[in-house]
Amino acid sequence: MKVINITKEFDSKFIEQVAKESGENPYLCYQCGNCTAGCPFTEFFDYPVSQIMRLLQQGQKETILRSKAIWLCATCETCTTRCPCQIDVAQIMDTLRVIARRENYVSEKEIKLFFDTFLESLKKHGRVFELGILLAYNLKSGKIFTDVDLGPKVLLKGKIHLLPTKIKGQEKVESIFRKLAERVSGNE
Amino acid sequence: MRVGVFICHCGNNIAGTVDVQKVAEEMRKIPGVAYSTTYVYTCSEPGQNEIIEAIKKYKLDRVVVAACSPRMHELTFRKAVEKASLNRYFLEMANIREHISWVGDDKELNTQKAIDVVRMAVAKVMNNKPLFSSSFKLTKRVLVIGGGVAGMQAALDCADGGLDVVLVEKSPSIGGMMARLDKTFPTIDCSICILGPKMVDVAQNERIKLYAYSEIEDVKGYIGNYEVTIRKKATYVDWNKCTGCGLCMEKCPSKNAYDYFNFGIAPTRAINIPFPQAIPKKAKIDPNYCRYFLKGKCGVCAKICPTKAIDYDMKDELVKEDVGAIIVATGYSLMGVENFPEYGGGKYKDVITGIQYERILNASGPTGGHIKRPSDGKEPETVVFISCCGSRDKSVGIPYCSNFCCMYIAKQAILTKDHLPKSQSYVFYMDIRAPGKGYDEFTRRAQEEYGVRYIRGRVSKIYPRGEKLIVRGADTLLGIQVEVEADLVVLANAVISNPDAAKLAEKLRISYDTFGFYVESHPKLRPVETNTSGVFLAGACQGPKDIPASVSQGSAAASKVLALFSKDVLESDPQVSYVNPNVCVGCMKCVKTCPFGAIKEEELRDGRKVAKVIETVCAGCGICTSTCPCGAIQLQHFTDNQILAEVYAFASGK
Amino acid sequence: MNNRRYAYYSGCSLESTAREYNESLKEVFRLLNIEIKEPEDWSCCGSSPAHTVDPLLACALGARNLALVEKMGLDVVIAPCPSCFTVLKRAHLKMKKDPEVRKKVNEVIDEPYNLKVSPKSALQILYEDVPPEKISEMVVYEIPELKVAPYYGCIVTRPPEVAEFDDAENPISMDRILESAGIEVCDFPFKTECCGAAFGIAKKEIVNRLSYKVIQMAKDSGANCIAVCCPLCQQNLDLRQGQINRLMGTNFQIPVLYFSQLLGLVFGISPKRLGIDKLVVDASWITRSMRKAEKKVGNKEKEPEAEEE
Amino acid sequence: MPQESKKELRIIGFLCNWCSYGGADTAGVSRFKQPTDLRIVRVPCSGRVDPLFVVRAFLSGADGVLVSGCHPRDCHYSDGNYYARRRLEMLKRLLPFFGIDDRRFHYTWVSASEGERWQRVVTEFTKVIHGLGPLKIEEGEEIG
Amino acid sequence: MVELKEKISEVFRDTNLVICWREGFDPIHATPHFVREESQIEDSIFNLFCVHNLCVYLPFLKEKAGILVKGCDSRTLIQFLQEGLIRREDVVIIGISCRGIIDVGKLMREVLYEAVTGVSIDGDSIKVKTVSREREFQLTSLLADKCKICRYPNPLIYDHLIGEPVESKVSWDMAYEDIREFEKKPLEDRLSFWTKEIGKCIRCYACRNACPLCICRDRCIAETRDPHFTSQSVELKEKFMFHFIHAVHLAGRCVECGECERACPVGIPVKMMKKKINLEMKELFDYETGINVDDKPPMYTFKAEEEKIKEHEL
Repeated sequence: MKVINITKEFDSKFIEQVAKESGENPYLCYQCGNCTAGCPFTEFFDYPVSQIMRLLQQGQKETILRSKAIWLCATCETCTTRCPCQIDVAQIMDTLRVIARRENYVSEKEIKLFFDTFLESLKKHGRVFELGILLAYNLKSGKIFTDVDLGPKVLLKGKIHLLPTKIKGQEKVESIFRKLAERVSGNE
Repeated sequence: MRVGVFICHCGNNIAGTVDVQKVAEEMRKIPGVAYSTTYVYTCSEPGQNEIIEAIKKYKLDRVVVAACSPRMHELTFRKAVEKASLNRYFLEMANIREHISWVGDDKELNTQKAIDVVRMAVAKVMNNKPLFSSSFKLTKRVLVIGGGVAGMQAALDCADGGLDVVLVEKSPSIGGMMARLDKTFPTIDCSICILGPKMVDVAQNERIKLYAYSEIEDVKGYIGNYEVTIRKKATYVDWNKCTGCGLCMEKCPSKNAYDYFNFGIAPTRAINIPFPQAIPKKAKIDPNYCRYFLKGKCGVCAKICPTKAIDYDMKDELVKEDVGAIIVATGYSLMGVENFPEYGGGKYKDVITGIQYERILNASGPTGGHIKRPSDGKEPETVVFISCCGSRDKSVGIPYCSNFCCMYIAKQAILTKDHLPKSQSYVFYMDIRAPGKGYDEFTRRAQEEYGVRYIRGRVSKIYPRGEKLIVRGADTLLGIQVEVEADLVVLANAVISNPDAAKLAEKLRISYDTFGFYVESHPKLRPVETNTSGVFLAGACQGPKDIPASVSQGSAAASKVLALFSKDVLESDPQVSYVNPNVCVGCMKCVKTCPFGAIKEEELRDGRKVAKVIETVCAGCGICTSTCPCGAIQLQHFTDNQILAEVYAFASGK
Repeated sequence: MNNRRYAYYSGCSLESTAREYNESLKEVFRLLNIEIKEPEDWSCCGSSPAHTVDPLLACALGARNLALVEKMGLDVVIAPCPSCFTVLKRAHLKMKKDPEVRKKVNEVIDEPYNLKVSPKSALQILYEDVPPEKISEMVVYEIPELKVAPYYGCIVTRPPEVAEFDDAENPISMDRILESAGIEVCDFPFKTECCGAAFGIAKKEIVNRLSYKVIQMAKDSGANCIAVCCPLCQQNLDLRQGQINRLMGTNFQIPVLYFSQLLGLVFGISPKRLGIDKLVVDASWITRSMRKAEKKVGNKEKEPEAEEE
Repeated sequence: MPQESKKELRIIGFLCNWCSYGGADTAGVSRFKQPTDLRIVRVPCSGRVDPLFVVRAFLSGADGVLVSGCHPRDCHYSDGNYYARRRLEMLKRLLPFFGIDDRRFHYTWVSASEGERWQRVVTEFTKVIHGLGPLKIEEGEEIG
Repeated sequence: MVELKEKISEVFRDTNLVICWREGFDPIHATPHFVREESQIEDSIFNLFCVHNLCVYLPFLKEKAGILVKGCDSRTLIQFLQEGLIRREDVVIIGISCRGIIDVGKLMREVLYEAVTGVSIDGDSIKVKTVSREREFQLTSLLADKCKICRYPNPLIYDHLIGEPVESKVSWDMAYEDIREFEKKPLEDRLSFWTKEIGKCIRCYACRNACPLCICRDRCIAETRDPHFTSQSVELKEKFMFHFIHAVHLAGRCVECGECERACPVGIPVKMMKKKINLEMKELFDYETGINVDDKPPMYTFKAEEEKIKEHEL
C-alpha cells in the first residue's frame, strides 16, 4: 500500500466543500463503525462507509471520488439512522456522488447511465416511462439483454405502458432542469 | 475619602503592553485619590507591605489594586488591607492582566482601557461600605442520602469521627449497586464479601440512624442548621416485629412481582426481602403486585407471619431530623434495555444488560450463579458483549463515557470463561478505557489468558436465527462486516442519573448538569463540595464512577464535614442582601424570586409588612436586588449604587 | 369519523409496475371513507437519481408537486410510494429549514410552494388517521393459513428526522394494521433491511443477493407471504424471485403482496380488482384459502393476569 | 486582533463572576487576542443585572452593552440566568421601540472554560458595534 | 342607578368602606368617593365620566373594602391578586359592564374649553350645555381611545355585577395594531418620535402617581439618590431614563387601564411603551396581564426551557 504524505496530500478544501454542500460536519465522526456494520452494501463496496468517512477526514479526495462505494450507496439511510454522532452519512455519500459527477469521476458507469437515462425520461415526458428507460439503458450500456427474462412477465401482466405518457406540464418540468442548468453555468 | 491605587507590573506581564506609569498618573487626577503608584509584583510580600505601609503613611481609607483577576488574588489583597486595620471590603481590584494586557497588543489602546477600568474600580470602591460577618451555631449531625458504597463509607467515617449520622436509603436495603455485583475488577474479589461487613458495620454502629425505604421530602435551613423531613414509605410490614425469617416470601402466592434488586431478570414475590444479605433484613410488600391490594383478599402472609408483623393499613410516615451538613450519595441509574431497538432490546430475552448479567453470575442471584440464558435456561456457548450502548452516543443524548463498562465487560468475560470453560466471549468495543491501577493489565489478561475475542467496531443489528442471535457488527480495523452467532448478548448500557435526581437537587438547592448529575463546586479543587455550603457530594451522583473512586469521595466528603464541624460556630459571608425596612414597600417580589428561600416576610411594629433576609441562607446572587422596584433590598458589595458608579465612571471616560 | 380529504400523489411506479398497489389502495380508501383527490398534471418526483445529480433538482421536482397540492387547498398529501414520499418530505423539510433553499427552489418552479402541505405515506394515514376498530369492522374474510412477514423497506420510517413516523428500527404500523384486519403477522427481524432498491437494472446481482436475504429471513421467521408498502421492494422481491432462485440455488415461492392488497382481500374486494393476478409469484393459494370471517377480530380482550397458585 | 482604526467605541460588559468573568480570564490566560473597546463590570450573577443598568449605560453614552452569564442550567445560583434571560430578552425587544438598534445590546452565555468562545463573542460584538457606529440620542426641539 | 346604590349599601353592611364615584365639580367630571357613612351612599354615581381606576387605592389598604370596577379596572384587581398585593377576602367587588367612557379632553376641545353646565345622554348621542350654547355629539366621537379597542368591557372578576353584559368585537390584533404600525417606521423615526415626545416630559410624575401598579409611590427610584439611577437634571437622557424605569418596572404587569396617559399634562403617549412590552409578553410567554388570577407575572418566574426565547447569534 502506498504511503500517503499527509502534509502534502491533505486536501482541506475538499473537506470544506463536502461539509458545505452536505451541511454535515465530517469531523464529528469518531470511527465507531456502526455505519459499516449496518450498511447492506458493505460487501459490495471497495471502501466501507466508515473508511469513506475516514478518508474524508484525511482529505483524500482522489481516493474517495474514484471509489465505487459512493456510487453503490442506495441511500437506504441505515447509516444516518444509526450514527451515534448524528451525522447524516447518506447525505455525505450523496454529496460525494454529486461532486464526483461534476468533476467527471465515474467509477460505476452503469449506475450513472441508469440515473441519466431515468432523468432524461423524466425531462422528456414529465413522468417516468419505465419501458423506455429499460430500452434506452440497454442500448446505451450495450447490455441489450439486461432483464429480458423479466420483460414478458411484466408485459404480459400489463404492468408497463408500451407508450410514454406525456403530461401537460412537461415543459414546466423541463424548465426546472433548464433553469437549474443556467444557474450552474451562470455561477461559473 | 482617601483612595490608594496600586498598579501592578506583574513583571512584564502587564507592564509589557500597558503603560502602568501613565495609568498611575491618570488616577492621581481623580478627586479622592490620595495616592497612586506602581509596583513590579504587588502580590509578593514586599508588594503587599508596600500597600500596608502606604495605608498607614497616607491615611488611606480605600484601596484599589490593578493587577490580575480578582478570582486569583482578591483574597490575598483583602487580607493585606486587613493587616493595615482597614475593613477588607474597602478593597477593589481592577483586572488589567487577563482582561487587558494579555488580550490586546496595542499599548496605547491597552493603556486607555486600563485607565478606564481602574477609574471604574476607584468609583466603585468609593461606594464600598465596611462589612462584617456574623457567627452562628451549628448542629453537629450529618445527613447522608443514599446507602450505596459511597454513602456507607461517608456515614462510617463520620461516625468514626464522633458525629451522629442520619442515613437515608430509598430502597429497602442499603448496599446500592455494589451489593448487586458478583465480583469486582481487577482483583476478582467477591463483591458482597467485601461489602457485607461494611453493611453490618453500618447497621451496628450506634451513631448511625438508618432510615431504609425512605426518601427526602423536604429540606429547610442552611449550613449548620438544616431541618430535614424524611418520608418513611409504607412497607406494610412492621419492621419492629419482622425478624426477616422469610416465611412470608416463601408462601406468598403472588409470584410475578418485578424484582428491582435483580433488575427484572426473574420475577420475585409481592412480599419479599430483596437479597439474603439485606440490611435491614426485613420484608416489604409491593402493593402493585400483592393480591390483597389488587383484589382485596388473600392475607396469606398475615396468617403465616409468626410475629404478626403484617399491617396492610400502614401509611407513609413523615419524620423530621435536624442536621448541620448533608452528604449526597444517591448514585446512578442505568439506561433500560428497551432503548436499544436495533439490538432487539426488550424483544429478545437473551439480550440483557451488564447489571442483569451480573445477577446471573452471582451465587445469590436468580440462577444461583449458574450461567443460564433467560429464554430457555440453556448454558450459552457464545456470549457477545457490546460496549458503549447509549454511552458516547449523541443521538440518544448521552455524549459522555460511562466510565467503568470497559472494565466490567473484561471481568464478566473472564468470569464467563471461569464458569463455562467451553464458552467463547466476544467484545465489540470502540476504545478500551482502562486507566486505573492494574486496569489495563486486566483487559489484556482477558484477551491473552482467557481468549476473549475483542473486535473493534460497533454492532449495528441483532436478529434471531433459530435459537441463535445473529450479531452483525463491523471490524473497523479490517474494514469489513462481521457476524457472530451468539447465545447471549450483554449490553454495556449507559450510566444515567437517577430519574428523580433533579427533584432532589431542587430540594437541596444544588446544581445539576444537563444529564442530571450533580455539579461540584470546582472540577479540580473542590470536587466534593457543592455551591450550596454545607452540602457535599460523594459517588456516582456526580458522574459515572467506579468503586474505588466512590469510596474515596465518600471519605473525602466525610472529612469535609468533620473539618466543618471542628468549629463551634460558623462565620457567614457578609456579601449578602440587606433590606432597608424604611424603603421596602412590602410587595414581596424578592421573596418569590429568591432561589434559596432566603427572604421572608416580617411584620414591623407599626404593622407594616416588609421583606427580611435570612443572612445565613442568602447566597449572594442579587436576583432580589434586580427584582426590587424601589431599591430597598441591596446585595452588599454589589449594590445598585456600586454598579451604577462603575457605569457612570465608564461613561465619564468618553 | 369525518371523511377527511387528502391529496393523493400516486407517482410513476403506481401508474405502471405497481398498478395493483394503486388500485388496491384506492379500493381500501374507498371502503374506509377516505376521500382522495389527485393533483392534476403532477410530475415525477425524481426519485433517487435526482438527488445524486443535484440536491436542488430533487428539491425542485418535489416542491413542484407540493405546490400543486397546495393549490388544491389540501394540507396532507398521501404518497404511497416511499421513494416519492421521501423526496416530497425532504423537499418540504429542506425548504422549511433553509429560507435560502426555499428562495432558490421557488425561483425555478412555476408556482411557489409555501410550506403548507405535509406529505405522509399511505401507511401513516391508515395507522394514524383510521382507528383500528374501523379496520376490524370492515373485515369479512379470514385467511387462516396466511402468515405474513411485514416488510417496510428502508425509507418509510428512515431516517426518523425525515419520516417523523413510527419507530425507525422496529416499526409496528403495518403489523398493527394487518393484525386489526385479522391477518397473522410474524416477528420479522428484517423489517427495514434494504432490498437493493433502485439498482435492479444497473446492479442486478447486488439486488438479488440483498433481496435473497430478506426472503430467506421471511421464510426462517415462518412466513408464507411478504407484505410490502413500496413498489421497488415489491418488484425486487416478487419479479426477481426467479432470478434469485437461479442465482442462489433456492426455490422460493413466497408471494409478495402490497399490504393494501391483503387488506382488500379480507375486506371482500375481488382479487381481480386488487390485481392479485398481476403478481409474478403465484398467490392464488391465498385467495383459495379465504373463508368467511366468523367472529369479530381485533378486539382482543385484556389477558387475565398470569398468576400461579 | 488588529484594530483597523484606533477609534474605539464605548462598549460595556456585565459579566457574572462564576462563568463569564472566568471565561474572560481563561481567554486572557490563553492569550486569545481581542479588540480593546470593551470595559468589564463584574457582577455576582447575570440575575443581578437589572435591565435598567443596560438602559443607564446606553443613556450615559455606551454604544454597545454586553451581558454574559453562565449557560442555562449551569448558574452558580441555580436560577439567576433564567431570570436574566427573560428580563434581558424583554429589554432587547423593547429597545428598538425607542429607536435603539437591538444589535447594540447582546446577552449570551459563556462558561469559565470557554475562553475561545469569549474571544469570539467580544470580537464579533465589537465588529457589530463598529458597523453601527456611535449611538446618538440627542436633545429634541424644546417645547414652548 | 338604583341598582348601583342598592349594591353599594349591601356591600357597605359588610365592609364599612366602599370606594366608588360621585359627581365632581362639574357635570363632566366624576371624582373618587370613599363611602364610610351610610349617608354617603346617596351621592354615589356611575356614568360616562367615571374614568378613574379606583383600584389604585387598594394595595396596602389596611381594611376590608368594597370597590367598584369597570371591565378594564377589574384587570388591575386580578394583577394585584397575582402579585399578592391584595388578598381576595379583603375586597368585595362590584363589577360594572361598561360601554366606554368619555375622553374629557376631547369634549373640552370640542366645546372650546367653555365651562360645561349640563350634560344629557340619549342613546348614542350626548348633549352638552355650556355657558354659551348647547351642542350634540355622537358618543363614539368622544369615547376615550382605550375604549375603542377595549376587549374586556365586562369585569373579569366580581362578587356583584351591575348592568347587561357588553359584547366586544375587538381582537388582540386590532388592540395592538397601533404598536405594530408604529414599529413599521424606521428606527431613526422611532427615535425622533420619542425624542420629541419624551422631550416634552416635565418630570411631574403624574403618570406614575396615577398608575395603580406603581406600588413604590414616594419611594420611586426616579427620585432617590440610593439607588441613584437618574439625576433630577432636565436633560433628555434623564427623561428617557425615567420613562424606561416606568416601562421596565411595569413589564408584564401593566393592565393598560390608561390612567398614566390620562394623567399626563403634556400628552405623552405613555401607555404605548407598556403596550409594546405587553405585546412581547404575549409573544414570548403567552401571557396577558390581569386575566387569570393563577398566572404568574413573567418577569418573576422562568422556565428552564423557554420555548420562545432563542439564543441570539452575533
